[in-house]
Amino acid sequence: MALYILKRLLAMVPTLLGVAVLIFLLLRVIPGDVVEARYLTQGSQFQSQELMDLERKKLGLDQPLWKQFGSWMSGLGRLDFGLSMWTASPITEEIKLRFALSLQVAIMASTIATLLAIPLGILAAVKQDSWVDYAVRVFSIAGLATPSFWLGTLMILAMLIIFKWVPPMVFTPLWVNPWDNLAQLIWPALAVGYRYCAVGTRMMRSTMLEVLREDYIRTARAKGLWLKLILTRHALKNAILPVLTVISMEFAFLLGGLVVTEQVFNLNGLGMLFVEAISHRDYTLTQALVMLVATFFLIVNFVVDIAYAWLDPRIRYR
Amino acid sequence: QSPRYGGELVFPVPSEPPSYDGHREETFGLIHPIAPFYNTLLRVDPNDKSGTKPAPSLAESWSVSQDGKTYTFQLHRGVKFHDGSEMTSKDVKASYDKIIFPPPGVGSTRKGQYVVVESVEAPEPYTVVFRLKHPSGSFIASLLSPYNFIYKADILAKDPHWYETHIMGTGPFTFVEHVKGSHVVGKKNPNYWDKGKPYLDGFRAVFMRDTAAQVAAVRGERAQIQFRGFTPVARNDLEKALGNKITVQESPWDCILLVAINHKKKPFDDPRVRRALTLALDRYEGSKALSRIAIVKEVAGVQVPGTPFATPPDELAKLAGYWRDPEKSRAEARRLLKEAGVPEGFSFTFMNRGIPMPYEPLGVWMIDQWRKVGLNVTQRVIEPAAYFGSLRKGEHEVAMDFQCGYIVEPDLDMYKFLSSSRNPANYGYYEDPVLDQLYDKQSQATNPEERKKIIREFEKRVLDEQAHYLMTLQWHRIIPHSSRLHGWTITPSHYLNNTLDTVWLSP
Amino acid sequence: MATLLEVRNLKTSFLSAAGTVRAVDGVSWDVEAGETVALVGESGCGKSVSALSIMRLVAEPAGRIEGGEILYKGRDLLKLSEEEMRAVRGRDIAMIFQEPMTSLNPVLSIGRQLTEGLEIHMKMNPAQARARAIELLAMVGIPDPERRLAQYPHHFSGGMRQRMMIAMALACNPSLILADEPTTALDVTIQAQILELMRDLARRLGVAMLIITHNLGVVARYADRVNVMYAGRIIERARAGELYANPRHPYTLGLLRSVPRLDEPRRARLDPIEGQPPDLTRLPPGCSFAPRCTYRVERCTESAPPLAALGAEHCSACWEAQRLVRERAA
Amino acid sequence: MTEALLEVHDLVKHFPVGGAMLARSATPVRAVDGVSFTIRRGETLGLVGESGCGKTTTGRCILQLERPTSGRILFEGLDLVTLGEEALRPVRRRVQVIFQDPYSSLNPRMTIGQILAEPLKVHGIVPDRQGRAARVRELLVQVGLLPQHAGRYPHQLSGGQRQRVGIARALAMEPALIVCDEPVSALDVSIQAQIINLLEDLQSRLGLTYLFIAHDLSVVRHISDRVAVMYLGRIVEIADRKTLYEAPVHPYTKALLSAVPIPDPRLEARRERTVLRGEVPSALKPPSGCVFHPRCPIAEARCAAEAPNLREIKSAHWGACHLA
Amino acid sequence: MAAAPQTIEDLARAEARRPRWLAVILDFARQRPLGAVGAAIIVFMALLAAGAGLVAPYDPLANDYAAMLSAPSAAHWLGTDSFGRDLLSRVIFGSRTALMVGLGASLLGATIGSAIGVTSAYFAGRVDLLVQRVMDIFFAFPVIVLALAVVAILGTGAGNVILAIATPMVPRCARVVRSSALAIREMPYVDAARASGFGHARIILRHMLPNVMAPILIMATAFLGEAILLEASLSFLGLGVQEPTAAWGLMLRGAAVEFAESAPWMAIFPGLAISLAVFGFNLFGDSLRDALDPRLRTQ
Ligand SMILES: Nc1ncnc2c1ncn2[C@@H]1O[C@H](COP(=O)(O)OP(=O)(O)OP(=O)(O)O)[C@@H](O)[C@H]1O
Ligand SMILES: Nc1ncnc2c1ncn2[C@@H]1O[C@H](COP(=O)(O)OP(=O)(O)OP(=O)(O)O)[C@@H](O)[C@H]1O
Ligand SMILES: [Mg+2]
Ligand SMILES: [Mg+2]
Repeated sequence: MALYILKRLLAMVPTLLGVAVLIFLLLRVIPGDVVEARYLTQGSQFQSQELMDLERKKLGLDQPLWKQFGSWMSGLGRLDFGLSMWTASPITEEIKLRFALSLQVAIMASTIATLLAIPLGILAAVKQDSWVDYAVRVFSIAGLATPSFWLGTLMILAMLIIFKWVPPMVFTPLWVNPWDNLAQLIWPALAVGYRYCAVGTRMMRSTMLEVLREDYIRTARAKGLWLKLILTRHALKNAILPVLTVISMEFAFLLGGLVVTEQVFNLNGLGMLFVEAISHRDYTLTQALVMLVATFFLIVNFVVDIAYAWLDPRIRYR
Repeated sequence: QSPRYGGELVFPVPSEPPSYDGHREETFGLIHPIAPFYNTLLRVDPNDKSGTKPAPSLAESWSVSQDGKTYTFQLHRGVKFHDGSEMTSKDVKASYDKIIFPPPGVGSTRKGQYVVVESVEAPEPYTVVFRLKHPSGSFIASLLSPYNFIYKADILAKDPHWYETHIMGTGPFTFVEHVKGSHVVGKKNPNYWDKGKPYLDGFRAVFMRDTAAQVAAVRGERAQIQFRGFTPVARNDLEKALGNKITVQESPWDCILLVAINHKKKPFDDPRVRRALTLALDRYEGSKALSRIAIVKEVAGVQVPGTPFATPPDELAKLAGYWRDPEKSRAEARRLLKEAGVPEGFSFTFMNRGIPMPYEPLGVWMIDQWRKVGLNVTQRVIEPAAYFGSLRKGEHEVAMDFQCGYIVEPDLDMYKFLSSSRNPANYGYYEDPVLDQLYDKQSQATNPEERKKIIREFEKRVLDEQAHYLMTLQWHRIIPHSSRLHGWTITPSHYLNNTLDTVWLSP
Repeated sequence: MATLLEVRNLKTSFLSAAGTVRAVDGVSWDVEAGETVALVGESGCGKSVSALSIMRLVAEPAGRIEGGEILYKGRDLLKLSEEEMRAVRGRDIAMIFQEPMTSLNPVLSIGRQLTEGLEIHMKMNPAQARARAIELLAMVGIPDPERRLAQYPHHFSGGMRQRMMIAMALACNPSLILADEPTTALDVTIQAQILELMRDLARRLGVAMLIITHNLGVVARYADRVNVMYAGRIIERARAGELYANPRHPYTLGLLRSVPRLDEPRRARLDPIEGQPPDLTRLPPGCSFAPRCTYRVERCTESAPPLAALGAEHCSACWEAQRLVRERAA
Repeated sequence: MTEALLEVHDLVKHFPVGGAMLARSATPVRAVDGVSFTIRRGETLGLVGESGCGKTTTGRCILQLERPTSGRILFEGLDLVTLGEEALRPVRRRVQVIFQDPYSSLNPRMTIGQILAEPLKVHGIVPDRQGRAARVRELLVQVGLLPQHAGRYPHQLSGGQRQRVGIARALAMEPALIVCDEPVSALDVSIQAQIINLLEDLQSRLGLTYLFIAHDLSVVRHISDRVAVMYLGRIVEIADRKTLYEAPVHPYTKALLSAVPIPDPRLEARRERTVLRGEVPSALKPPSGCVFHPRCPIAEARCAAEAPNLREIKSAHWGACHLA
Repeated sequence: MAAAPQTIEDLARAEARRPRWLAVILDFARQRPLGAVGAAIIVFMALLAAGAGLVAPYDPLANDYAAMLSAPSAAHWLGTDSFGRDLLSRVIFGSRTALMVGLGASLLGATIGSAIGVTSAYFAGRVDLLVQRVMDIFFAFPVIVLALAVVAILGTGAGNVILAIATPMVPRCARVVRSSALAIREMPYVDAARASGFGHARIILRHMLPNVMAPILIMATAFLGEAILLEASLSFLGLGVQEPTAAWGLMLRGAAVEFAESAPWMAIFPGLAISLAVFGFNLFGDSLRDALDPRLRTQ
């Protein structure tokens, strides 16, 4: 088992390396660089090519690509993300608070979603083709169909106009002031949680339907077990795995993909930071963010695999 | 009403400062949260709505020599940096040397603005002397720049980049913290040299990208003001929701979207076609309609309406595209197009920048206007950061351009239109020596009336005869703020008047 | 011997896109206590559905038991409530399924799957149930049963899984086991092991058994009585010896003839039943075997022959049964 | 003696287990572990053995659907193992296959006509369209279907009919050898005989050679001229039909034969059974020595230590048992 | 001979009775009412898009400053936007953009994705391993960065939006198709094709691809809905289709928040249009999956 874990962790390295190469090249293909973004965008009357060249040199952007990549990699090797090209401050510092925020939203949304999705999905599967099933399906498909930025906007407006309530302006970490923190994050968590829940419910329903048709469920019924026991002990454990996958994939996605929701709810999360970093052509920050999200994605994947092995003995010993 | 002490001013800032070095950056994102920590040599009078009146700051007074080439400044005594050391002429010299004569390897954004300066000297601890190469009518205006923070000489000597990542000034507030992605906090500087100020206990600049959230913050009274400006819609909503708890200050805004017509692309090399483009715009109707939904309002020439050198409306109305009769104007546009051999329904691409306000509404408006003279325009929107890079490549046909200043001053405002050999930011890519001559002539004109005349000539050539560039509508700055906020006056620039020393909050 | 289970005129059908499938079309049979009865017939003729109908496990909502009675010790199972029926399943009547690979839950341990029935039906506590589980595994010949309890189905080979299924079926001392093709999926040598085991256990414990298969050889060795099914109906029933010696239905006859046999000299050619088994959604009127039957007369295509007694414990559903007997004797 | 059409020498096929990049090092599944036999032109070789003993893998190696780990496969004197995909193409016409599962061996998206015409077209056997249609009709009739069936899709046919189409497809290529991998196991008892008769008819008419893989010993006896018995990747006994069924030498063959139930209760009641102990071992860790020894009723100490070779016990009767 | 005549007759009869396309549709509608509702929404939307020029009461691009921000009325059923453009007309014309981007992106994504998936499954071994690793990289790569990068490199506009949306779909499609194709590859008919000496291209195109159409179709439908949503999100962020084109996401941009109080209709109707369209595609796609996926078949 330990060997398996080690192997899996090692297998992440080439993928991460691929991600690194991809983002590195991609950024260089995008027109413009951080110097242009800094000096050409403010509508000022004076421009100085000399200054821009100087800045490029300072940032090492005049170096050949392989050298730039090499120094980035050697930094990464030492777990040193370097400095942001835009603000010149350490990237870890840039990311810290935003990561905490995004992570918390992702955790809250997935908690809400999971708690709702599993019972709803089971219910719909067990009552297939009844009105309950239809209601759950319409609810979940509507969740997939509602743009979260629209839903979020409606939520904000409802609070503003009906309750005259405005969310706190800045993100307060949970440990500083739980109340402010929750007051700010619960809404975005709900707005994305709905869609998320819809994804989970659908998956739960369809895998449950599949599992309920399996031979071993028939065996369990032939043994005279109670329906509840069949569902919880025999079916759920088998059906939960794919649900786990989509839930965790969605979770990994939420971490860096909440751009629109963050925009609507005025959250300074990783998603907005992505947009900012790219629009500033802040290569180092964008690269670090991509690596962070990719690593997180792979780790979530890995955790899911471990969970699979834990839930499914067929995979356990390998 | 006499000022009241105390209270924390909270204001959203739509973007976060890239670094803390004012000499290097050029964004309100730096001014709004960072300016309160510093002083400049001179500043624009905080009570002057036109934003053009010089006022003392670190310099108590100044004098100009007869030949207009030597400026001598007397510094305030007893000014202390936040670290307790005293600020002297040495620091002013070091700061301006960094701006004008940066050491090798250190860049300066504004070097180009001070080419006229020959040297900066500090003959005595409280005297600074600027020597110019030749007299300049706009030199004092250039010292009003809100970016020219006075740094400490010792620090600069050790590390010219230190101020990019640190804050240490003489300003009315001292730096407390900057949480990345969240906010900057400043607290009252008890040893501020301008006795009795500041009134506030501190301020909190909160970074909020989303306009709606900024409006909501003011509306929910979590913030008292946003210094950049809100849309007319937001103003109306706020007034409706908050009634007399909100005060609105408005001013023309020293920013404008221009349209660069690439002279290197056919048929835009033909002045008739360019004139048709400007004739097609009904600016007066546009002003009425767009001022309801966008941050633009006045119909303007090359100077912000209402400022000393601006062309009066009636005279402006004589320029092509400013005629009061839109039908006549459009008919002329069609005629010119036909004459130039541009077919009906001719289509071209209009390049716009991917920023919603006010680029998008102006784009929509212009495309609609051009449609009315039989031009079929598709809009190509480029991501903001790549935008000017692509303008510099000159691949566009017609493109939105942008200019914004911290002070209304013809030298600064009209630089944009100089031949591309003189101005790399000329995205029309034309050479017009006549125009360049006119520019230089007005710059050296000492008599304001004469200067006005030359500017008028310049304006007619650039906007009408040659239609090198066309101007859209002047931006319009709208600041609805809490009625509790006092001691702050709107100016045409969102870079100005942000030291916050005069601002106070009533209960 | 007392009749343990009596099925009377059972009808089960399925709704499908192509129409109504009459999977079981009015069959009657019975099992006596301790006896082994076989249900043979080819694929799709309704054997499994018959067994599932008895357990009331026909896949709903597509499948429906449309009529008939299933009397278990005199009680009509079709009239029981779902909860009452649940109590019967596994306790009184147990079932062994064809696919040992898929019929065990892959994520639950062998022990868990064995003990849960005991805990529910026999109200045993976990320790008792565990002891009984060990005993059961030993009984079906799984070595080292204690260690095996903690293992999972995928650790078991096909034969062991089927033994595990048998152990599960035997757990609550049922009086009847329905074994639906218990060995079809297994290897020849393992098949023999399992069948011998089942026979021994049934004898030893006095459990009645319904063996469902399409293998006539298996039936010959293990069944007391045989029901032959064709297209949802029973077309012949007899004691095993009698059936093989004197088949009284052309289908049974054809079946016996068409398979090559090791005990007989190799024939130059096999004697197949020509034609295809019928489509259950569109059964011809009359005898469903008629289109393939060499004894066919006009009457066969008009009305379906009833299952009529032809002698002691021998019934056949053929209008021409007598002629068949005569011609075979000739 | 007629010439050998196919010679298999020391065929070995190992499958790596795991599959992930890093897991390659584990011990492989030894699906086929040194199999040799010969099939003469026009004869049928039956291959029996229990599930997982490597019958299918042997067949697939002959068809070059799997590339053997080692060994030689001589078809008409040509070693297929050495040939590249291009060079194999003409050979593929001559070696065809019929699969066990009639449901999945036909492409559900093609009509029967298309399925049968495709090889004719690709290999240029019948270049023109009309000619192909005629040939398809001919093939259909040959396997006992009607020409109209050409327009049908596989799902519109019954299992037996589909298996006939499978046979027709093999015939379309005019092969010399057909590998029949359990061609009747999935069919109903009453249909099996139809297909077996058809295969026999075709063989006598077209001079085909069959490798007939099955686990049903009675069927194998019926159709084969010679029979090979496989156990765990190896051939344990090979002989002509009569000898093998009447005088088997290998204990495994004996056990297999005794395990086959006979549809006659009276006989069954009298019959002695050799019920083997234990389970079929896994090809991942085959037992030492004679792979059959853990289940063998007559095994001795020697059997666990030393693997017996396949030797000619009597003339043309080969067995792999120390004690035979 | 073997095939008795009555079987053939049977088949002939069965063929004669085979349901025609109308019957198939009715059948689907009867068995899957939700799917039918979805299909109806899609058809309605397609008709609107096709006949937009005929149905729309106004020119969707015509600014009318006299009618700026007017509330729904008889003249403008859904009201007007901040340029006085008729919202109903813009919503109707917006369906064109939505369908075009949706269809374009899902076709592109599904085509490339399935080509990669099937080929990778067919060749298996090293090729498959390599393709999988590359797909892993794309999976781990944040979607938003991909989309941002595509737009930043190529600029905005419908064509590039299609590309931006299709790009992240490719690896997802490839993964799903690959897993189905792996099963298909093990099918004896593929072996039969290989044994018949057919070329790789023929086997992939004729024998494997048609048999993974079901998952591809299901996925393409799901993608369609998702693409419409993504298009709206990108437009909302200013990275999508550009003014003055009528597009739903674009109509929400700014308007959703800025005018939500003074002119709520501007935000409500395009939002509803998006939801309804995506809802329709998902309903239909779901039912399609139920209908096509034999494992989920109820009857
Ligand atoms: N869930 C179902 N839906 C529709 N038809 C069904 C269903 N289950 C069984 N059938 C049909 O009922 C008929 C009888 O099926 P059954 O499973 O009883 O056959 P069987 O005799 O057990 O065959 P086998 O030997 O293949 O197991 C078949 O024609 C089958 O198609
Ligand atoms: N592609 C493969 N990868 C790994 N192992 C394989 C593969 N194909 C076959 N095997 C293994 O090789 C061994 C022989 O398999 P094969 O299919 O040849 O057996 P068989 O005799 O045909 O069995 P059956 O009677 O079940 O068809 C088995 O243990 C099987 O698990
Ligand atoms: Mg069955
Ligand atoms: Mg096989």
